[in-house]
Amino acid sequence: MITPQIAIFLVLAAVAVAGAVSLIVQRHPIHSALSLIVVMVALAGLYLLQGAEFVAAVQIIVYAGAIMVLFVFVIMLLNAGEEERSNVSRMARFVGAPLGVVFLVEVAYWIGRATSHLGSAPAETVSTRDLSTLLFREYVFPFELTSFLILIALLGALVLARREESN
Amino acid sequence: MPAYLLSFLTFWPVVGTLALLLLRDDDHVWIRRLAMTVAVVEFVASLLLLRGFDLHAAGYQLEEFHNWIPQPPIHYHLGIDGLSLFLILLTTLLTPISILASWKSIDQRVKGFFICLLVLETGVIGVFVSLDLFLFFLFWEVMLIPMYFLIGIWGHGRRIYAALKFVLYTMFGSILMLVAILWLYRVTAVAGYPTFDVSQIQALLSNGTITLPVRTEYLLFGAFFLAFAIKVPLFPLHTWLPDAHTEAPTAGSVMLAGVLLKMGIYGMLRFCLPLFPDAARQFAPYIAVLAIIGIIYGALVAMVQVDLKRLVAYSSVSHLGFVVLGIFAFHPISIQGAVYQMLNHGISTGALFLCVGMLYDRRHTHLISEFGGLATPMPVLAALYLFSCFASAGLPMLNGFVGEFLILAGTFQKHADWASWAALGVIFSAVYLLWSYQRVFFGSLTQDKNGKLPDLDMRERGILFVMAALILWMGIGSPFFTRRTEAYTQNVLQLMQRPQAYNAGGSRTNGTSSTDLDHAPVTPPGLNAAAYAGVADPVKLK
Amino acid sequence: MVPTSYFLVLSAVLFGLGVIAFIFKRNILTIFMSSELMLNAVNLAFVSFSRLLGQLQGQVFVFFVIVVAAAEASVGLAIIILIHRNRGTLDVENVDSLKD
Amino acid sequence: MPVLTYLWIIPLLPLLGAAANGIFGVRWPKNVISAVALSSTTLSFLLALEAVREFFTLSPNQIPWIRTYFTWISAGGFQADFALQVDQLTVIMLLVVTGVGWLIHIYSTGYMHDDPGFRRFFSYLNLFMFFMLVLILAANYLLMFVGWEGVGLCSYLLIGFFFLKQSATNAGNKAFWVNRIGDFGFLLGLFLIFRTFGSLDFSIVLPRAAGMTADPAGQIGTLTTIALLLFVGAVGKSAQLPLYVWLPDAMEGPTPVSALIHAATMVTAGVYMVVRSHAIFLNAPVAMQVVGVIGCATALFAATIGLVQTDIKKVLAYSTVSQLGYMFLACGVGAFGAGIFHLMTHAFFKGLLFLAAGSVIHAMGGEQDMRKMGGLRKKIPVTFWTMFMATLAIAGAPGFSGFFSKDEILNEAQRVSPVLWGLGVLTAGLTAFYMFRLLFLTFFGAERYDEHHVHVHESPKNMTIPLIVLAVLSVCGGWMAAPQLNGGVNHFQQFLAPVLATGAEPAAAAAEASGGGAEILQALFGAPVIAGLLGFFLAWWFYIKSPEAPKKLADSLSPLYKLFSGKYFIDELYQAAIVHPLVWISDKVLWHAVDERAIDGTVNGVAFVSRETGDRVRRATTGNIRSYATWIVLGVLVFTSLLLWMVD
Amino acid sequence: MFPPIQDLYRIAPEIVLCGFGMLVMLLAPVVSKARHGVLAGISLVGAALALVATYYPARYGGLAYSGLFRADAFSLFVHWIVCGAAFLVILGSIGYLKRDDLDAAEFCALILFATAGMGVMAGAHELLTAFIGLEMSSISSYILASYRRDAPRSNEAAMKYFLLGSFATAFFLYGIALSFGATGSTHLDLMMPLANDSAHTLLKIGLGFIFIGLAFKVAAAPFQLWTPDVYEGAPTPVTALLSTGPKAAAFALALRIMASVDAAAPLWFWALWVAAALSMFAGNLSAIVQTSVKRMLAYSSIAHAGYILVALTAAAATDHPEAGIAAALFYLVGYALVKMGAFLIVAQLGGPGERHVDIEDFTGLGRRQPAMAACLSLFLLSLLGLPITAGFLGKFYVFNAALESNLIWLAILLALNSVIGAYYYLRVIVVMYMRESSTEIVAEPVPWTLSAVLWIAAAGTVFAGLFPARIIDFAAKAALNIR
Repeated sequence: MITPQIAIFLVLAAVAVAGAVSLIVQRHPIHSALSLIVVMVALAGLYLLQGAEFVAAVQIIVYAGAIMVLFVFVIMLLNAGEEERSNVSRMARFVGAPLGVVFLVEVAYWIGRATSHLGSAPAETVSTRDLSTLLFREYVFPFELTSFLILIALLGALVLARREESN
Repeated sequence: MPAYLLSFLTFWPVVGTLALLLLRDDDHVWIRRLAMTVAVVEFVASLLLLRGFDLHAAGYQLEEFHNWIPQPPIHYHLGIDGLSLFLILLTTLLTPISILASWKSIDQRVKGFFICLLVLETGVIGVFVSLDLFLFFLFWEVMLIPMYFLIGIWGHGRRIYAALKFVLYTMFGSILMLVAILWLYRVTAVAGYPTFDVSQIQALLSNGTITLPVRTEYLLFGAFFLAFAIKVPLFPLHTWLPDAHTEAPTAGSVMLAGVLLKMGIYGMLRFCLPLFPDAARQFAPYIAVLAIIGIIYGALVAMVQVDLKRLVAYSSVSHLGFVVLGIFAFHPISIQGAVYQMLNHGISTGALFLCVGMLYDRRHTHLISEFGGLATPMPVLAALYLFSCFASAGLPMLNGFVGEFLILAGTFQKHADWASWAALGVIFSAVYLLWSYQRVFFGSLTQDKNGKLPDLDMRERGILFVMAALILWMGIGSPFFTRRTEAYTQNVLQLMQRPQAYNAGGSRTNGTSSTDLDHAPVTPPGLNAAAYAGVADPVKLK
Repeated sequence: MVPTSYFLVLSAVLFGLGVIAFIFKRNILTIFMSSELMLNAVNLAFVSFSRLLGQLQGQVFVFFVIVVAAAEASVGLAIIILIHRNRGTLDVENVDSLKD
Repeated sequence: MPVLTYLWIIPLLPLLGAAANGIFGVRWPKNVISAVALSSTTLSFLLALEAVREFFTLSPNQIPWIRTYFTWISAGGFQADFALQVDQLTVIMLLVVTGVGWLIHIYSTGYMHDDPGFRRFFSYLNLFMFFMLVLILAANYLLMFVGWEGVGLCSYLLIGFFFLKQSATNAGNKAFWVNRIGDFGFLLGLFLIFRTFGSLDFSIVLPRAAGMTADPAGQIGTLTTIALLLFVGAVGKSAQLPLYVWLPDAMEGPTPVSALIHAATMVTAGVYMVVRSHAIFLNAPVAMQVVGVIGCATALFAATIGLVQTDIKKVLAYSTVSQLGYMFLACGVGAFGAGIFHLMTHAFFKGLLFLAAGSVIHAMGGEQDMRKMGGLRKKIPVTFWTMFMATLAIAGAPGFSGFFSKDEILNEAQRVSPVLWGLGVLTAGLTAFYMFRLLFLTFFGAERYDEHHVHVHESPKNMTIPLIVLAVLSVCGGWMAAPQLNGGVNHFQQFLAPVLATGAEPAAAAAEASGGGAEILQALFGAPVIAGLLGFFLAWWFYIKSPEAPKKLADSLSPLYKLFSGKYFIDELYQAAIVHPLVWISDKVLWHAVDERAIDGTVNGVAFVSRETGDRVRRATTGNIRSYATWIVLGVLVFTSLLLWMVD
Repeated sequence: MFPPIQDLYRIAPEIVLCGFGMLVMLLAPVVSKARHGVLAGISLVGAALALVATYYPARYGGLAYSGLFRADAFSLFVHWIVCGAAFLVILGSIGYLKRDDLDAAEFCALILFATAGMGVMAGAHELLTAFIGLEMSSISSYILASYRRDAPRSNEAAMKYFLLGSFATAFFLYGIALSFGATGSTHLDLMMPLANDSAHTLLKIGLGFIFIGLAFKVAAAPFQLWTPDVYEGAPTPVTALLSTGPKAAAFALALRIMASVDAAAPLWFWALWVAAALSMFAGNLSAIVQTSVKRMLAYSSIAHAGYILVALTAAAATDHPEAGIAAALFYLVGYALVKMGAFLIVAQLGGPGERHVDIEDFTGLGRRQPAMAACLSLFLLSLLGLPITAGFLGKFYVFNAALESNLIWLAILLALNSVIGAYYYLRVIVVMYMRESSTEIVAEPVPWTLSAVLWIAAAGTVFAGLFPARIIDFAAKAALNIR
């Protein structure tokens, strides 16, 4: 029986999958990037559907907003052109891609089979307060670590992307 | 008797190398002198062993025992018996001889050469005095490296190939031996007496505290034996030997033939027989066949060699076939003979290699066809070479005969057919030695440059006279040696008796005192935990 | 309500598509996007499990994953820029001088 | 009993002589060297005489006189001592060896005088004396084997004495190798003796062997096996069929060597050994038959070859083989005493023949081909006459030493087998023929050498005196064993009787027979004599009366002649059937195919395969991350499948 | 319920590392480029202080931050390895950085951050924390790998490492998600499958994916393909770090999961077995045919990962994994010392721009630079597993563990591989000592810092090879303490 939620889910899922497939089949990186953004937005919808409002927001703001913008920016910066279709790596083409499909089917099958009877969980909206408590109490250690992670990323970008002074 | 004589003997050469390191690289004279001094001191010190050796004691003597690594329990346990006594003396004797033989022929990287030689001596002596399996293995492997360098750096033509072959062959065997050593350790650990100590393991086996299931014993025996058989070398594992010998410098060949090959025999006698007597008995016929093939095959192939050193190398295959045969006849006479023949081979083949080396020093070739008629310019070398040839061919009153005779006589008592086949080697040894001798020394000079070759100088004469004197002494005064190995022989045969012989069907004795590691299926725990938990025993960790 | 397994299967499918994309694409940037897609799929799984189990941790994890993804993106894009600067190409097929 | 107590002095003296000359004699002048060598042998001979004198003072229960000096080998229940023993048999051998040896040493000082290897020669010769003495004095089989191998060594050294000559060194090698084949049997025999009797001492083994029940006729039991194995050794050392091939070649050595080693002493060691072991042989009927047949066959076989040889030493060599055959024939028929007796007389006359031949060669300046001699009778009279005596002795002229020994053997043989006897007689005729052929060709007829180049001269005193001494012995050496001369008593047999007591029945029977049917014996004596006369006349006919006859005969009997002169092509046969295949197999099959291809090929193949595999494996690292990712996915699939499907 | 002060003690080494990392980072713009050596010195002090700071977690062992982190003997042991590695790499690369004109400050800071990440991995007791630690070390490594900005090969290595790293990370993360779903927790000690039918399957897939992520990090076959490329392309001191620290940390994490999560060991057993066997063969066989020493060493590190995996398999095969864990830890110590030393020697001998890293370039090294050649020989012999080196004892313990768990065949495969390995290690020694060089390569002076590192590594190798008692005792203690 298709409830509205399921209908919404199906639509969003279809969009997400379509976006992912589009990522694959698009030849220009900018199109791929846009496809990915579509997926992300669809996913944000799905988060909302599960009551994870805060995560959905972060998904849109940080992921789709910041990270993907960075991507697009780089694509533009590098003036990346269309991908060639000829596959030099026959390994990837004739073995890798089919294997990927097999992998997809297998994982989806097993996960589907294992969880098919779980049923659905109640959609209770998570309070951002609880979330932040968890984040800053129990997970304060990894949280602090992420700050160093970002520091490292900063440092990396600094080290790698800067031009030599002599040049 | 100094309390730490064995330790001293083992590590004194290394101390010597440290002193060598202090010398300048190009100070060849003093490097040689110092190395020689170290080796001579070592030899003199090793003579003390004779004084402190008790002829009649059955077990190990001059033992040293210290804790070394607590987990797993590894001890610094040294000791000698009749078997190792003379092997040590042989080593300490051949080292100064080798140094003397390399006095002039080594003029490149002199320091490194003598360091390698001395480290080699340490390794070899360590092998002979170690009574802890771990320690034994350690020295066994340590010895490889200096030999590798000796062949690889100071060798001839295809030296690199030969050196690599030598190491890889040996490693192949020894690494499996390491697995077997640990396996044996596991067996003792499961029984509640974890130890690597040879004498302890022997005791555990002898009093039945641990029994090895048939299959386990076979596998363990196989792993040990393979390592030793490669070292000996037993046909068909011998092909590293001709290459190694041919390419090695004289000193390397002397040490290789003189003592390194003996390590294989030593291992068989020290480990294969007392620890795995049933497997040894079971496989003895096959091993004997290989040994006999080796005897005849080695001799025949030696006969047609065109390279003098290769010829001597193949003759080693033949001679050591006798030794292996003697061991696996399990007769007190043949084992005595085998022990004695090891020493003989070290001396007589060593002498042959020295002679060949002296030829090489003059002509820089080993090819028989390059020589001919050398008896005219070099009568002294010709005489001493012939003497060594006859020693090697087992002429009575020279050393080779005593060993061969005892081996064959002892073997014959139990296996007349083995001895009969093996005795064919007596014929062939005369053939290849005398034929090659004829081609090298007899006849008129075939090449002009051979005519002006100088005969031996005093150093070379001294070396060969020492060897000749030993050959003669060992040929006439053999009881001096055999009296000291008698107790060992009795002991090893004694150890081969087990109190309770289990049935040959290999039924597994129950309880934890036995583990058949091979039968236990490799099963992850938790899934088949019940079947699994019974076998594994935790390491006792602090 | 939507059964959790739907979400999980979707997450698996998206992850699989990410894998396929990773193998299939030639442009370094797109390949990198594929791995971002995989991370997104994981996030979906986290959120779904979080709801299923009634535990908030899952959402916290999503948080961390996003941060990590951001960090990776900045470093990764820097590397990609370097590659482009030194080789003038973004095609992985041409970036294979290290091999055998 | 100073000498008997310190018996070791007798062999040691020559050893010291050898060592002194060998090690220190480099700068010594020749007279010092010869003095050292001679004095050691002379002393040794004198001491041997003294030992014999002392021996006669021993009471019978002191015989055998055994002295143990030190333990040579002792291991795991096996013990072999350096122990010497003297009994009647030893005494005879001792006298023969030291005596003949001494004479030949003297002779050699003259013969080898101009040779650059003078020192080496005497060193070897002394060494030989040492080993030979050890061989005969040994009180156990192992020490005997020492001497046995030792004389083989000296034989090798002396045959190859002229080492610049390829043929000489070849001959030396051949001698040693063939002897080794014999020694192989000997060694196995020793092992079996030890296994059977638990010892190698004569004093233990032989009485026990005598006390054992004999192997039934026609069966090969332990004793027979022992006997046969020992006989293999004897065959090698004493140059019997089929291992005789080395002895003719051994003539490459200097002639005194041929006389001492390859005629008088060493080659008879096989006989000595068989006689020494007679207790074993007597209980091994099959072995006895084998010994007899081989001996007889060898005697005839070698004689036929001797008929057509042209090299003076080769004739003598084949003659030696033939005579040794006689000795084994004697042993085979149980007449061990006769065998030893013939050994002794043979030592005299064959030693003499060789020395005389040496003298001839010396006179001819090294020429050995009889066809290039002739008419030397007048020029070297001493040599001629002594050689003539020896020829008469070997041909079995009545009254000469060879007559008695040979007739005794044939007599015994006749009692065992008429066939053996008949062949023996035939051999006697052939012997007479080829010996007189030699004599006639050398000393009679036309001078066929080039007088301008060869200055025939008589040898110096130190060579002729030994000739004369030996000639006397050749003539008289047999008288003591002649019952006809000693009132029916065979002193020689009587003397040996204690040693051979265990197997004395045939001998005793012979003595009985000689007492009983003298007439028949007379008739039997006749046959060999007649055969000898026939041989003599034939030789006279062919080589004095009508010198062209041999050629005609050779032409008319071409195949036979070729067979004889080609020595039955045995050497060629061995070469083709054994030597070449062995070398070929060793070289092509064992070395190149098995060692290099199969074994080393496997080893190197493993390395090659590892490298190739490595090369394949590393190609997975294409440098393309897409393929890497593919591998990862593959791994993921495999591992997850492993977990999902297998682990449960 | 703010975390207690002891929690800070328990992460003292990480605090020191991050603190010094930031300090160096901050000082970098201030200090003139010529004096960046000072910053390297400061970093060195940082690494050393981190080592010293392990006193605190040792003193105040236990769980920290609501069970996310655990200070115990095990994490202590791994900390020593990674901090020691960092110290030696920094010390050893000072000369390299100066020679190749690379910025020391950021380099050192990144190493310190990476090490902090590894430390987190070593002590992590919760999967997400471990993941963050993993990412810290990984991202630093990506940057370090491309530190030679102008060298295309360096970029390429970084690109490959980065892309495949993030690929594998995704698997790792997915594994965490699935495990989380199956158990309701990511705390290692709480990860029991929930009482529903789906949990088992999910846990299987989840742990499988986690395994894959870790196998990628330790360069186990068939996830090893990136290793040779990255190791070859990265600046050699970075390779030295990559082949030691992160590997040790990843192994530590794997061990921790195996020991703490009940379901992990049996599930992973076969995977470990296969991965061990494949890694040994893939590494050794490929190494045989290499012509570059650097790449050969890279392949060799795959093989060594295989050896360590044998120890892990042994640990997974039994209810008493102590022997296997202790063996792995001991092996890691010996391996880290030796591999570090070998790579640093290659870095030095490669010369500016690392041009001379082919085996042929080492010809005659025994004469040109005897000390370097001797050190390298020692390291190679240790890798080969010859006695009196740490490598031998490491192998010995691994064998012992394998046999204790009845892994006869794996032990025999290990034995065979040791022989294969001998071939290519000895080949280097061959060219160094047994061939005469045809082309003369000018020997550069060896900076004293590098000499010091090599001395430490060599002495440590021999010391651990002769007197392993203390190390193995501590490893055994760590193994017991892991849970």
